[in-house]
Amino acid sequence: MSTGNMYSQLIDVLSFVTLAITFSVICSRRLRNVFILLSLQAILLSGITGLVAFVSNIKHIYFAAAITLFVKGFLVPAVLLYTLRKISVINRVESFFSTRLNIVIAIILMIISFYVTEPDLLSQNPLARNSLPIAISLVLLGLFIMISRKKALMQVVGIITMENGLYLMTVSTTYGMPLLVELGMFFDLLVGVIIMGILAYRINKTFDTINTAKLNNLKG
Amino acid sequence: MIISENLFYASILTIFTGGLLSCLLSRNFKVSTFIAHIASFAGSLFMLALAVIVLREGDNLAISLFKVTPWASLNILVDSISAFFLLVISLSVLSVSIYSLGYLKEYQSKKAAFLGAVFNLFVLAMYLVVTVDNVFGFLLVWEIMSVVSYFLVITNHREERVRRAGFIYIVMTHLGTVFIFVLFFILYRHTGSLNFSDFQSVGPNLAKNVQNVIFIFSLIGFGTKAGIMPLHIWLPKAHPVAPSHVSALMSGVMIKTAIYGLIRVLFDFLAVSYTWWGITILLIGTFTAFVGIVYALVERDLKKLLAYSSVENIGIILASLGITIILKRYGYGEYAAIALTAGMFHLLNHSIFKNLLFMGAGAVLYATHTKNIDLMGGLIKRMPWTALFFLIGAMSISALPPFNGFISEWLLLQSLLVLGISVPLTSLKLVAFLVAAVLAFSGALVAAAFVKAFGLTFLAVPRSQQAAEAKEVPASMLAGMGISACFCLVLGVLPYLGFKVLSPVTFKITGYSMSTQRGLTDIFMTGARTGLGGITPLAVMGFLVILIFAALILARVLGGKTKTRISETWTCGETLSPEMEYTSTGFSHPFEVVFKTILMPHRVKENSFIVAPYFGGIIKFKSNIKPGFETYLYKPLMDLFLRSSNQVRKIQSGSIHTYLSYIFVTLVILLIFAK
Amino acid sequence: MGFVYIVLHLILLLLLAPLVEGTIRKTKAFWQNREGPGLLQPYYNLIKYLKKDSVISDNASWLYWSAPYLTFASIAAAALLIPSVSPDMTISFAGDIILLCYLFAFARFYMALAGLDTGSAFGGMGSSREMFISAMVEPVMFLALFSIALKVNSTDLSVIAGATASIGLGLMNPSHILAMIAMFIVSLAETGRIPIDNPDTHLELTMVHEGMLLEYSGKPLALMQYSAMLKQMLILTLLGNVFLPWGGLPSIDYIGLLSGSLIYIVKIFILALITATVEIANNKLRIFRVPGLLMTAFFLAGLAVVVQLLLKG
Amino acid sequence: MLPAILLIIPIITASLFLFINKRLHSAINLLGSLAAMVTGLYLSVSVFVNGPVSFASGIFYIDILSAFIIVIVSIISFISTLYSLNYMKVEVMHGSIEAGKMKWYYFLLHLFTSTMLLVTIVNNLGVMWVAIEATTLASALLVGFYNKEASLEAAWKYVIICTVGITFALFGIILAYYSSVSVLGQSSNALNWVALQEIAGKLNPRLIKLSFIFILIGFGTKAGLAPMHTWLPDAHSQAPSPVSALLSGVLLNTTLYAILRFHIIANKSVGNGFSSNLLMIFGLISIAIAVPFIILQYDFKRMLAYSSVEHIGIVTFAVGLGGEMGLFGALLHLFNHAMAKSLMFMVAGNITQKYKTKKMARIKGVLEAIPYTGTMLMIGVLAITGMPPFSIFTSEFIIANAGFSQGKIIAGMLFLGLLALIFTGMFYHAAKMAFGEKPLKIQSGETSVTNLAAMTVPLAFILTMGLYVPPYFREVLDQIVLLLRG
Repeated sequence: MSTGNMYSQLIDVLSFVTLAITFSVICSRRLRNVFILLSLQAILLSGITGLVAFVSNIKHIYFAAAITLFVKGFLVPAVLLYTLRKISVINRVESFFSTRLNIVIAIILMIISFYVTEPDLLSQNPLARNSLPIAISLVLLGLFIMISRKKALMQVVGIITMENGLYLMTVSTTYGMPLLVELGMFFDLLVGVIIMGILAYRINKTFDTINTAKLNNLKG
Repeated sequence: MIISENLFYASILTIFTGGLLSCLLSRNFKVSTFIAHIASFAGSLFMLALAVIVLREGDNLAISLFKVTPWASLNILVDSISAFFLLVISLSVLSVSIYSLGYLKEYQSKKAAFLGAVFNLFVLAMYLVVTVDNVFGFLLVWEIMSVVSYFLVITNHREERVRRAGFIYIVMTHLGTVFIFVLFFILYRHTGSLNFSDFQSVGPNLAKNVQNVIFIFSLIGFGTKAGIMPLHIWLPKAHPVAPSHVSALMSGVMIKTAIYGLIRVLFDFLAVSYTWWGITILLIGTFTAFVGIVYALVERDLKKLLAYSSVENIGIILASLGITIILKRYGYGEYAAIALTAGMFHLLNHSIFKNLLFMGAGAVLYATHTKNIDLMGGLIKRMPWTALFFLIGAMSISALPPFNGFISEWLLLQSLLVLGISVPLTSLKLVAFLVAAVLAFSGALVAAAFVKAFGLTFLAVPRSQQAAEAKEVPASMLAGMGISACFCLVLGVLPYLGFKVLSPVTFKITGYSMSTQRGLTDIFMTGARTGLGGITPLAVMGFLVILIFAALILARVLGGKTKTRISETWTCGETLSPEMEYTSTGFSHPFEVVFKTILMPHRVKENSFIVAPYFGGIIKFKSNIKPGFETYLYKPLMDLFLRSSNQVRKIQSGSIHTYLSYIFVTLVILLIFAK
Repeated sequence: MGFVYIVLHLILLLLLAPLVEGTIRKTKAFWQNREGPGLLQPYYNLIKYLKKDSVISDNASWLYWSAPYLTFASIAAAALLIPSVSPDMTISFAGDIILLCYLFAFARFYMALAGLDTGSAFGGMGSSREMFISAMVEPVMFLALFSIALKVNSTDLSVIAGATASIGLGLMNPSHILAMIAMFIVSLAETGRIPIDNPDTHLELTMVHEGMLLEYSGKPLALMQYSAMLKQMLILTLLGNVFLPWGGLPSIDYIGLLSGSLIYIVKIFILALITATVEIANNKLRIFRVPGLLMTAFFLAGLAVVVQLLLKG
Repeated sequence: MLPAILLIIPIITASLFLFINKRLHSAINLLGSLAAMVTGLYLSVSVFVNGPVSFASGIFYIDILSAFIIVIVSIISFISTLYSLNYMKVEVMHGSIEAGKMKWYYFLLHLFTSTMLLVTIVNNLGVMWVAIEATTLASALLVGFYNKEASLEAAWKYVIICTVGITFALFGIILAYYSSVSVLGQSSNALNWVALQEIAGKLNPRLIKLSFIFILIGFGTKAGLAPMHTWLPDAHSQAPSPVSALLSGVLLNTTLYAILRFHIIANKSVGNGFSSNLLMIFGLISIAIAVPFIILQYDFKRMLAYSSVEHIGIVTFAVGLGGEMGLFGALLHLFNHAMAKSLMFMVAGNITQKYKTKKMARIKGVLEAIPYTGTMLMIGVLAITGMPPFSIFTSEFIIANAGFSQGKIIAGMLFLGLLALIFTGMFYHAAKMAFGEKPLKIQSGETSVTNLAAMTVPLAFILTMGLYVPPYFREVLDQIVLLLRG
């Protein structure tokens, strides 16, 4: 068993754990737990990143790992937890479906992800055999979270999960995107957050609520 | 070739410039309408000359006008079929343009100028529709014709009814056009060309199904425009609300362009390969003719009556096309030529007398400001010329000798007989005779309808103030009607002129023509002759005139000189008041009863008594005809469509979760299916 | 020479028409156990009317006074088309059975308009009913005539008459009989006889033809009535010469003409007797029952066509 | 240098608004957009004449297709800014917008323009993605500019749904990058579309297939393809009319441009008509979905928005059909739709300002109240529903013809039938608005001359292009078709 193979197996295992965390996010009933799980997932991702950096010996990936650890592992969950406490919503995940159905759908989605990538799409890349299906799973599950959960905060969780999927993908398959694109993406993320913030602020002012379920006046 | 090309350009340019000038000079409506209609008159003269040249010389005129993109160009080809239709249109436009000069005084405003401009555009579009030689050009001008006529229809757009009629019109015609699009594209697929010239006789090379699809689509597509039942519903709505000179052109010629299309596709392109096409068209035509006239008969609105009558006439034309196809399929080219002549001659005749009648209706409208027959009466004394012309129109459309309608009716019945005698299938023979009976029945109903239309409009005592105060219309309007009336008589007495014009067309399509000799005797003495019999209209006319004088002389000789005293009409001792006269409703009541399955009449009588049942008070009477096709065909379809649309609209629920789930589901489905 | 024969033919018809009417009236009177007016009474009536001054409604227009002449002319023109004594004594080049039908329609058209012209409700009613009944009659008439035309492959009346005459008794196949019955019903309707119309009354509920003529007097009335008689004569001739060929239509020579005329006149008067008898044996139908009767006739005529087609193979 | 200048002019103009006096707004606005348009047109023409331009070590790359889109962007942007002048003034007068916020409006408007231009001139698909996301962000605040409930809701949905969509697109781009890297190695031009197009044959077809699905869904969301179009009617109807014109007329086109670029690669790599079929299906669905919404619509601008969904569907369908005719038709349609739709939104702007409502049931007698706008309403509606002799008729004709000529009879029939139904719906509403008597309280008279001036530009294109496509224009399209077919 070569070392490369060992690393790749390690990455596989870690990726699966990432996926498992998202599953637990879907199962959780408390918002607080969800945020903690997100943090955990980010730490794992950062670990994977570090591993990839180690294996590929590309320096700037370490940097990415650090940033991920800091931003996604601590900052974002902290902000979310802060917001949760601040707007004092009831600490419950409200879903349109029952937990059982949620899990069933999630499993189906995972199966689909694996199904569509079979047989081994990324066979040339030893590091990322399973990361493609897992990344697709994460993206789909993230969107599923956005759809099935009523709370606005859970929509943010969904987006972050999708982001994590993308991140896993870039890191494990292509060692990140070209610098210019990365920078652009960060810039977009930043501006996007600002703009969403502005809009949320205005919506809160106009509607007296931030509950997205109430935003359904425009029909037909 | 050079002359005809120049004539073509001259005509197009004249009409177009006239319209443009009319728009520019819209401040002075008198000048601008004058320019517009003189231009259309002159342009039509050029077109008429062109048509005659092409028909006489047999030289096709081909012009390449312009090219938009590699697949979209506009070519002109005037062959005998086009030339015949050009002739039909130009004859109509000639009289209608003159008529419009006076008629537009109704619209004494800026509107009149635009009306003139749009009218010219409409005329132009019609000319181009029958001459364009490629798919893009045809669809282009075809749609322009629809749109422009829509704007003409809704001239009085302040009335809700008018807007509704216009809308139904444009929607129906547009939906019909879709079928035309499809059939041309299918032809393109199989020929690789968009030029009509390359479609010629392509039919036999196509698969059976393709041919049948093209046939069905052309029937639906052009049938909508022509107004075959049950696609006719726009026609009795749109034609009455349009200004009368426009209704005259729409009813008289625009719906004929659909016949042109049908002939092009069925005969020229497909070279009719199947007998069942002919049978289908024959049956649809007969049905259309019969039901159309039944509706016309009970109509109170003069223009609506005329519109329904147009439906009937389209049915007759279609029936003769059907006969042509059947006969041609069985190899009786000579007989097919008779049937085709019947149809085409009827087309020409109908365009003339329907113009005349609509112009007459317009004149009545101009003088009385009403279209309701029940509010007219006694106009023959107030508007003698209009009455005379309308009478001629009514007689022509009722197929009475010696007017032109009779000739085509005669030919039609003859061709049906020929069909009944010649084809080898007994069932088909039976159909022929049945159709003959139904068409004869319709013919009698037409006479009844026009006795009603003329009698109640022009005769007896005025039933309303407006009718009593009516005055004769301006000379230009009378001139327009007069021209058409003359055509009616001339073509009725000397139908050879019409056959002569038609012979290149029938020859092109069937390989035979009705009469090909020339000479004075032919013109005057050969009316029409088929294998079964013949008529000489000039002789009939002559005998009629002689016998009228004979009657005068006979009465004078036998009875001596007598005096005539004027007195009141006898009404059992009462004084005659308009209320006592027979109304339109009363006149058509027997028909309403007999055709109640078709018409579904609904009558309500409410008596309100003052003292007791024997002392009557006010009696209210309401009667209306249920529009069967709309109630039982269009409305349910429409409702179904709207209801399902409303269901579909629920997908836009406003919930962002739902929206995201659409994306989600789409993605998942794609991922699964694309594997 | 041909022209003279045609004029002779017309004069014969014109002369005989009132006599046929007189015969029918006389026969009816006989069946009704009445004395009745003399056979020549219609002639006296016509002459009397012609000599009288006429009164015209003040509402009437030129159409009103021109209608009798136009009606008469068109019926007389129709008379020129129907062979009476000999098939050659017509202007067959000018038209055929279709023209014949449309000449009748011409007359009807004007009569109906004239009925409307005075503004009287009776006239309107008459016109409406006339157009109504004639519309029902038209398809029957065409089918019946077409079944004959089908037999001889021509719509030309002289050809039809000649052919039927030469076939003689061989003509009497089922198709022909059916067509004849249909045509007889048509003739009742076209001539305004019971059970469809009552020529004898001015009663509001029953009149059709008379309703339209109600306002006429003097010369115009005479012409109108004369036209009606002539039309009746023509229809009977049609029945006699197209549907009943016995005796044949001889060629044009003096003996032929004489015998032909004799046979023709006998046939017409027999038909007149039958018409009168049928009329007396029936009741006037309600107007809305008329379509039923004519529908029956239509089926008969249709059947005639079917049988004819089958026979012809 | 020119591409950079083109990009920078709107940015500079935008930032100027943050500093300058209110009185100078109009002048700067006009000057800036005029300069941008002139540069854009000049640049495009030079590309048409001299061939592709590459700049800044291959990051910027303008070929004839980009140049074509730049033409559309710059013309419509100019029209929209011109129209904004008076339109926004009236909005301020009506009190819908605070006067102080006007500088933000212009700032965002020009910024928006620059992001759209950026999309068209970059070579790198990653950067293109960034630019497309930037267009969302720049326009989101414009959509919510009225700050009313409805517009905020629309903006929120716009941002969220488009962001989700665009995330998918990024995923697709990563996949493409991966497969490209495995051929080209780790190089910065592994995402350059020129490079990608060259090596398209060597890319892993299954990966590209997957990638195309994600990109189609992702950018399709942004382009307004059904069923991902749900945000579009909200956003396009709630934005101020000049912005709606930009959103519908241009923004959709630029995103579609991205899909088009990817389609070429996918088509080469996967082959088998995979991407073509997908595009055709999505195109038809988009057309179909617009039908009920247009027919049963109550809001004028929403109707126009759905019509945009329809037209994007048409272009997508045509691109999917491919072939010389299909692509030619698609490009022509892209241009024609941009013109017609921007005209329609400006018409809608005039009408809504006059009647102070977007509810079509309350709008009557436009022809009497504002005759010129009314005329343009009728022309616009006829044009946008594909009636001759206006430009869209020609392009739709070509597209339908392409469908039939490729034997896609059923698809072609569906296409024509659906278009006819849409015609029914739109014409019904338009005729109801245009005709009839105007309400008494409405005074007749046009809103302003600048509005009409802005409207005449697209009007001129609509009127002439139906019967006359200039030869050089045709040649440009031919060349693009050649480029697209590879």
